[in-house]
Amino acid sequence: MSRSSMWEAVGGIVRRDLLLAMRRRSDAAMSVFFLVIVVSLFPLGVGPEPAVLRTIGPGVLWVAALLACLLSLARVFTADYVDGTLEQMVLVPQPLAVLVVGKVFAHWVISGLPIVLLSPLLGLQFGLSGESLGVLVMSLLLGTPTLSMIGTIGAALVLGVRGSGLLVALLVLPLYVPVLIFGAGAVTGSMAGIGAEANLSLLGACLVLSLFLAPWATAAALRIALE
Amino acid sequence: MSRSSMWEAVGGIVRRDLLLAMRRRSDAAMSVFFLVIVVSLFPLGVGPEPAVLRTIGPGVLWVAALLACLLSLARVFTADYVDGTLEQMVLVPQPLAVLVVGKVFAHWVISGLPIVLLSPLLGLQFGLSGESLGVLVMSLLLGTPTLSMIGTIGAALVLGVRGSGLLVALLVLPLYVPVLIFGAGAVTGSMAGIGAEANLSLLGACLVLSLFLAPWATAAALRIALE
Amino acid sequence: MQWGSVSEFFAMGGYGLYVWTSFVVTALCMVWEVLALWRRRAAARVEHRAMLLGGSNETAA
Amino acid sequence: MLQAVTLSCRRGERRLFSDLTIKVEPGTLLAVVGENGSGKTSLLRIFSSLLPPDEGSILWDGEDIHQLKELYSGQLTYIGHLNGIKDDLTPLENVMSAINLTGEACSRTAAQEALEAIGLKRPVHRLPSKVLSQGQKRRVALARLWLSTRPLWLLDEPFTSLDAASTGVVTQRLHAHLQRGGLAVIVTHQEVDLPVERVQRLRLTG
Amino acid sequence: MLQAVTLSCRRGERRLFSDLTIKVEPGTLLAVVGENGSGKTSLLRIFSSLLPPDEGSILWDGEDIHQLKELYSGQLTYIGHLNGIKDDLTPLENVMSAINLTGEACSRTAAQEALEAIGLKRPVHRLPSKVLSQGQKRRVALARLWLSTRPLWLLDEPFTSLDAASTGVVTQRLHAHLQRGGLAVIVTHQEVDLPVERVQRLRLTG
Amino acid sequence: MSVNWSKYSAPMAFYPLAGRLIPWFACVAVALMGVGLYMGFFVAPTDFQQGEAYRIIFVHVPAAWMSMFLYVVMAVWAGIGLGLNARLSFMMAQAIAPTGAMFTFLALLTGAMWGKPTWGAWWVWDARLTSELILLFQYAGVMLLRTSIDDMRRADRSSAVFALVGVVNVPIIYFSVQWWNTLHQGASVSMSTGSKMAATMLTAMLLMTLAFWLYSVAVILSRVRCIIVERESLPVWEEEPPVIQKVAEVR
Ligand code: HEM
Ligand SMILES: Nc1ncnc2c1ncn2[C@@H]1O[C@H](COP(=O)(O)OP(=O)(O)OP(=O)(O)O)[C@@H](O)[C@H]1O
Ligand SMILES: Nc1ncnc2c1ncn2[C@@H]1O[C@H](COP(=O)(O)OP(=O)(O)OP(=O)(O)O)[C@@H](O)[C@H]1O
Ligand SMILES: [Mg+2]
Ligand SMILES: [Mg+2]
Repeated sequence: MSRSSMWEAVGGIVRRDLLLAMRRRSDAAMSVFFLVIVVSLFPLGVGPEPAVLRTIGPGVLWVAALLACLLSLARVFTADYVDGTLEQMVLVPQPLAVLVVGKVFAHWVISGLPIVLLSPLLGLQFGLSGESLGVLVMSLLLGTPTLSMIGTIGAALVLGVRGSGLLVALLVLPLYVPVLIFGAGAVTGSMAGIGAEANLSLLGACLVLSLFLAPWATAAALRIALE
Repeated sequence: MSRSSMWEAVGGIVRRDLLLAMRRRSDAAMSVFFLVIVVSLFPLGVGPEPAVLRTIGPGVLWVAALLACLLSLARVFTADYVDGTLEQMVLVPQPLAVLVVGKVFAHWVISGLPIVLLSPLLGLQFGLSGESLGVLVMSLLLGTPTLSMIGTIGAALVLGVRGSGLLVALLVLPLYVPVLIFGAGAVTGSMAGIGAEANLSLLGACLVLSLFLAPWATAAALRIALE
Repeated sequence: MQWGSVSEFFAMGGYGLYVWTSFVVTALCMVWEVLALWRRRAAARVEHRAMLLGGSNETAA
Repeated sequence: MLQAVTLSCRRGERRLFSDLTIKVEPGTLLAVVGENGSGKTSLLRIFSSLLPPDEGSILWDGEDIHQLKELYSGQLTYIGHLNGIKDDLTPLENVMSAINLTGEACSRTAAQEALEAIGLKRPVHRLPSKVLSQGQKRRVALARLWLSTRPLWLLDEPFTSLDAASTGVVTQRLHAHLQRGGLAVIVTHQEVDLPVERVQRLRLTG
Repeated sequence: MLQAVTLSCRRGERRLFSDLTIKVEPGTLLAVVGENGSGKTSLLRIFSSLLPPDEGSILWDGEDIHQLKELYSGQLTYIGHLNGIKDDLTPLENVMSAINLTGEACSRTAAQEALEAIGLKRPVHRLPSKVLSQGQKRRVALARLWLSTRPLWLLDEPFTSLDAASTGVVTQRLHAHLQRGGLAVIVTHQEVDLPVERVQRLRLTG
Repeated sequence: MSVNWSKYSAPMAFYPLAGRLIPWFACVAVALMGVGLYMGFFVAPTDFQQGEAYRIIFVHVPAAWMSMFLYVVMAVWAGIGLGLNARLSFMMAQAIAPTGAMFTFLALLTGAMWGKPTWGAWWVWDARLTSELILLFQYAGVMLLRTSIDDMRRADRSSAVFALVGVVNVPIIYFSVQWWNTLHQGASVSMSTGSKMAATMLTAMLLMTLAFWLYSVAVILSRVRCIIVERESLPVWEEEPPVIQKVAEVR
């Protein structure tokens, strides 16, 4: 179990998942699509008043991003579980938690990163200004990996359980709340001129915390699921 | 292929799906919980001001209901496809479209109806008044079956046209948008005193249309998926 | 003691509805929980009797 | 009587078989053999009408099944690679709902008897199917054969992951079906232990 | 050397086996047989450390695998009921990523040779695995055996849906593995065509 | 040490012990509740700001506190269960969840009852309120995850993992008031008067809290007994205590 073979394994997993995503480009596009639909729906439902839109903008963007993450979560482990790849993953001579990080990273690249990259455009639609846009991107950049990390715990817990799509939402959304509050808070703060540093650093803390804790929880959940 | 044996088959499918849901009594609870959580996320992101919340309330409620439908619909056929039940369904001596209606109906009872029933409570939380609450329930009652019907086309297409899932998304999500606009529009209209009849009857038209067209499209998509 | 009469007590200074709903629902929840537990216990025992009569006593081994 | 007329089938760029003409008489069984990927499953799915052939047609009692549509579906029992059972339902519920699905009624006792016939004991009838072993799941799928009154059986590798005893039981059931004048097409890698006059072998050479 | 010491396993309310003690020496194969649902797969999963036993323990070269953890995983190749291949990847990519996953490198040619060894021809290497036939998918999973240098092989019904030729090929590969001093535990309903002195049979009676 | 531990953690050894403890907790709980209610309604004075509506505090605050406290306790049991692989711990965690959820619900309901007269709204989207709602979802998550999984062993462990992960949220719930502008008045409502009257209020509230705590212990213990009966396939006990001893020894 040398260090290099560990990287080999993690690299292997990341590469494979990205390859699979390329095979199914549509899946990756789904989360972005979803984001756009949800976000552009609000002006339609709420009415075109710019003041209202600007007020709700950060919140709506963040909630939409969070839901997009959630939707894509269902895919993280289910396919692997059904076709038996997960068994093989658990039986690999590297610590499972490390492989999980690789998987989460791939997942984030596929479904989180596009959201981050797209967000300024959507922010513009809600009339966010230059600086707030920066904060929005920054908050999403810190927040979406946290969402992925937390989400995989839920995804692992519900493997093989019926109605897992909704169950995973029920499990994960409460844990998402702090991230949402800090994330939306950062943008609102910067719009109100209060400054976003406090919220952003809290987001960073969440990221670090989840990076250290979530993989272990996920690994434990995976092992339990396969028993 | 007598008429009675057709009812037998449809009844069989409805019964089986409801039974499956009862096995997981939590399923019905789940879509309700999901709705409540998603609805609570928006105030967290947007902030607690009652005036703003009342404005966005109908939109939020409708988006949440749609998401709950969407999440649970993604799986209507997947399980059947993977475990081979779908093959059996297609080989039944009754018209497939009729069976599809049975399946959608069961699905709606499990996940759509609870949402409709719960919506007044959530409306109250957003400060909607008595009459608007009625319109909200009415719009959901007309809208959620439509969402289910349309959603099944997408669900069936996803089984077959794996590679071009992007196309599926492009196809189904725009079909959802009118339902949303009419639905949220009905509630906003009644809040603004404009009246909701126009929007509600448009919703009804959508329902009738989808009831006539969707099952055939779904049946065709299912056959293609199994070839 | 600040209550002049029983009706005053129940009126709770005009807030009777809120106060008593709170207390009564709390009490009901607790009573319901206890009753539910009672029933559950009875059911569990019945099942066990049945199992014992059925003679599946493998745990003794 | 089941007939395949100048059937041909292409998957992707490969021609799996072409100009296949064969006849299955009542009371006989067609055993399709051949190596992996030679097109046995594809042929069976064409027989079942799930897969349309590229050329040729299937006739049932002289009529094209493409015309017969649901009428033909009412004549057959198909059990594929996949078991078609729900993990969350018990074996009993699975059998009953599979039969109900075809528009027939199925009593609880009938389902129980079918399950027992294929060697699943009573306690197992009550477990959720997902905890069953591979072979037990296959048996649940095959239990439908004991409730089927359809004349045509299409079975894809029915003996997969069955133990020797169950294989014997299923073979007996097949025999009874043939004796009653039924037809069957099965795909298999094993020998089928049936009287030779009842069995017709078709080897696909891919 | 692989040892099971006073192993017992309960699933739900059933005791599948108890007090099972057995030893597998290098160069030999343990064939686990028994009827459906007798606990063969469960036993294999206990051997693989996927399933913790209710009592008893598994020793690898005298050490408890519960202690060895990842070190033990590095010793084994496990192929279960499920193939563990991705429908959207080609057989070639599947084999390569399966090997990469274990932390080893795998060249394209090595993977190709493995696939050819088990009888999958070049054109098939490029198809997405989902269009393969049941037996071809199983072969893709088994191709890993040609790339495995691990001493312990755990195979659950490896011959399922394989044709006779492939069954022979896999058996030969098993033989070579044993001759190099490897160990294997396999679950099967068929006879294994290996020299008797190499094979130890364990019958589970459920 | 491991021997001792496993002996006391054996569900059937715990069963009779729990049976002996329940009546005590139940009786004291009822007694304290009586005293607390008496003090709350007859000794504690009327609040000069809110009038009599404030008396909801005597159920609201104990319920709210129990809801958070029980979650932490549940998580601790879950953690012990995962760490030591002790069945009894999982059973305790399972037994706590419904009661915790009930108190969360009660806190929400009584809060709403209090909110209407004081804030003029049943519900506002305030940090404290929202986070209490989220706590309810966490309880629901734990329970639904458990019922969604058939295999008992997996159900135990999966819901334990989730309960443990969720405990991160409890401090966040507690401190969210500081991160977010809030309507919920915290301590300012009741005790700021700082006089003798506040002291009787405080006493009544604490008595009620203690009573709720004892009630929870009693209910949870008896639920755990049900769970033991349901899950351990053992003969019924307490009628003939010697049998228990025997079985315990054999194990
Ligand atoms: C649905 C609505 C409500 C919910 C979910 C809720 C929730 C909570 C929670 C979780 C606590 C315990 C937290 C702590 O001790 O810091 C608490 C305490 C308290 N609540 Fe509420 N509450 C609600 C409404 C109200 C209302 C309307 C009032 C009064 C106007 C109120 C007054 C208090 C007071 C005085 C405390 C004790 C605070 C302390 O001493 O620290 N609550 N509530
Ligand atoms: N889209 C495609 N492109 C290329 N080849 C395809 C495609 N779809 C199917 N095939 C090939 O068609 C064959 C399908 O065979 P089928 O499943 O009928 O085999 P089989 O005889 O049942 O084999 P087995 O014994 O393994 O079950 C396979 O060889 C597969 O590679
Ligand atoms: N939760 C459970 N409750 C009751 N029984 C269970 C549970 N989980 C598994 N079982 C039983 O345990 C056995 C599992 O057997 P296993 O999968 O090891 O069988 P096997 O010998 O591999 O059979 P096959 O030859 O069919 O693959 C089955 O009989 C199954 O019914
Ligand atoms: Mg085949
Ligand atoms: Mg098995």
